[in-house]
Amino acid sequence: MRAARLLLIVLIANGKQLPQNRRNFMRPEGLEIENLHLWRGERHVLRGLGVSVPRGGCLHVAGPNGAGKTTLLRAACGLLYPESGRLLWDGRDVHEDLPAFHSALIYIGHEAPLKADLSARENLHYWVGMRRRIGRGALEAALQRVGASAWSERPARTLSAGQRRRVALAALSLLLVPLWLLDEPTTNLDAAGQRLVGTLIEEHLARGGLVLAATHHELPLPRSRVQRLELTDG
Amino acid sequence: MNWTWFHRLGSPPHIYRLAQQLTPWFAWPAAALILTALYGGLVLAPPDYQQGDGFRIIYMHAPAAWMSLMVYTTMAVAAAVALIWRMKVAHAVAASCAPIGASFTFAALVTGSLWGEPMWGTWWEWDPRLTSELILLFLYLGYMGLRGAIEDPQRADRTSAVLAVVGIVNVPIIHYSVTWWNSLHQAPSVMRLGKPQLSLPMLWPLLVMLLGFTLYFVAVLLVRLRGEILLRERSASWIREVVGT
Amino acid sequence: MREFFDMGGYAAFLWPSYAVTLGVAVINVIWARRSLARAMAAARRRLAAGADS
Amino acid sequence: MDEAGNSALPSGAAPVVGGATVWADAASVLDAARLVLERDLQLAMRRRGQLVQPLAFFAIVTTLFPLAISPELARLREVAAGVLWVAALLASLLALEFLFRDDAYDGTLEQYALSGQPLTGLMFAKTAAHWLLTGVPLALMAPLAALSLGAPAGSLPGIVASVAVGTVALSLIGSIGAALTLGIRRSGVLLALLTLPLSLPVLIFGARASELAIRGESYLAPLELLAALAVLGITLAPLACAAAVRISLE
Repeated sequence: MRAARLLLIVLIANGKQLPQNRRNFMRPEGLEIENLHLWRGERHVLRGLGVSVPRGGCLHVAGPNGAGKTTLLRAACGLLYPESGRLLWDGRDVHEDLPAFHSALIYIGHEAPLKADLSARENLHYWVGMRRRIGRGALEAALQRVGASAWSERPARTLSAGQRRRVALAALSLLLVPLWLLDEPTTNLDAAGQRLVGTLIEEHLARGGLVLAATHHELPLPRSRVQRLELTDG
Repeated sequence: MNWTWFHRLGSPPHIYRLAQQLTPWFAWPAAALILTALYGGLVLAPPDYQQGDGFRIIYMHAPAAWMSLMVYTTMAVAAAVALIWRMKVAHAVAASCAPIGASFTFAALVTGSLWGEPMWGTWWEWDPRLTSELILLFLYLGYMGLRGAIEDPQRADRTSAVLAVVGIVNVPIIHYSVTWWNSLHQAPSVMRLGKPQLSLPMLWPLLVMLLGFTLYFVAVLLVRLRGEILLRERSASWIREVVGT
Repeated sequence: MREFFDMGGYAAFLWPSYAVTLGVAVINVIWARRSLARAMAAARRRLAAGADS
Repeated sequence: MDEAGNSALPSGAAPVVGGATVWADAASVLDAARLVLERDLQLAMRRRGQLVQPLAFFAIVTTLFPLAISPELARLREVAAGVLWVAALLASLLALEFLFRDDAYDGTLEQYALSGQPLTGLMFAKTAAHWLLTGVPLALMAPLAALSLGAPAGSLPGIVASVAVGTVALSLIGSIGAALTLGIRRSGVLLALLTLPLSLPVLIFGARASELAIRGESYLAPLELLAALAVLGITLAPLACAAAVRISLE
């Protein structure tokens, strides 16, 4: 199916080869959202949204509940296919090669994707291992960094919401992919945990990574580092 | 290569107007052909030497069975196109097909059973074609059930499209396996349903009837399609134009 | 005429099968028109509710 | 919270440059698929109750038939193959509801779809796990049920083989149905309505193979047809399954 779609794209691209290529040259590196329209059922959630996040940039998606923050994040990681508009990663439409785009990003929803019956360590092992062969030492270091050493053997079902968040942070620190998409990264975390989120993000930006964070709280970062996008309801 | 025809094919307003204009061009010929075939089949065609006048059920059973398969194929092809090119109009076509196909599959089962009673002496025989038809009805019902169970219209479109494509891959396998199964268990004395030796005066009404029903299907599809396009359309300006408020 | 309707003794099977198939054909026309009318009504409602862009 | 003692990045971490980060130790599809399989097996071991349910169901259904028909083994033997297969079909259907439910609920499925690994391969691994957890136990239980229905001991290898191969196809077909009904509340009946018609060829060939085995004849032909269905399923079903999963995440 994807092959057929690609074939069509290739055919069309051949028809108008020059503009396509030239556009690629002129794109800056990073993530760019162009004129994005999205409906959820009958609701027109995102209306012609356009934003560009360069390398080393952090976008804070703010707005009240139901304004479409999560929808925007899910569209930005290519899960939702926009009705119109484009999503560009380093100048290329991500829907042309989704696997490549996906291997450049990590998305953490407002619930950490943990199996209730597995321990924190096992969860981390399976989650990170799908993408990276990771040694036991690195795993332990990451768990220790998020303060999870003491309870890393406990089944995720017994962990508090904040502890589950911390496991997600450990995965984040292990999967150093360029693009982080974080839904409510600071929710349920104590003060130290929130500072940890800030530190992780700052390190990531310093490496040249990109962060899209959707939250109606403030991000634990200096304001100067953050680009703010305010979504409004309705 | 010029792709404008392809884009126009995917443009809902264009298709809507086209459907509106084309409907009578299919509907009236369909009516004329079906009436002609009815006269030919019921009056002009001679009785079959074996089945007497009973064979005339074929003029209803065969078109119904033909519709059941043709509509399913149309639905699956439209679904595949819709999935590959994300074409809304193709989703609308697939959605329009299901109720038409399901009702004719039902008709094919009833007429098959009505034919079976005088020929076999029983209302239901596990004849391979009737059995396949029954499974086809279940496939239609599953498709409509799935579509009805999903609230989000886009997801309903795309999920049911996957099912339609999976179904069409399975239809030949199901038919083959049912035929194979039937050949193992069949009592040799039972007469197989269908295909009496048709002479020309018997054959032409059947062919005309099949053509008539095909045109009829297109006409009904076009009417349904307009409704399905309207449901999927976001642009208020041309909806206003069409609905005329 | 009576002979025609008797259909060589097959009337009880033949006419119902014609009735069912042609009935399905007619019902499909009605259903199709009704579904189109419903879609139009829904579209009008959406327009009246101030559907956007 | 030790926030300072961490300066060392995990070894092997690539600096973020270029469009897609490629680690020296990036996991291959096979690594990922193996982990999916391992995770599902490990989870099943933590929830043994759920594992036993389809098997108990299979045992009960096959017990019902002698009670409903007659205790005469000669009469039961005639319907044994059919009873076994209908029971196996329903038992494997019963286990399908759980195939993706938890993964969809806790966000694991989303992570699979975003892992950058081909989702088709991961879905294949999941289906393989499902087969190992239901198909294989069913195949191992089938001889007991067959004996209780009057099948001769000589027929058991044929029955085990046909159930083992047939359940591969059933798991694959079922995975499509389970993926299609993701996100639908009370999907049980719908899942059956979608899956059973598609499973019909498996039922026909499987029951035929078992019947021939019980009669002591060669069951190779239907077994080969079953294997053909399984192979076809292996090539096509994960594709459909992955497509359906992606759509369910939209």
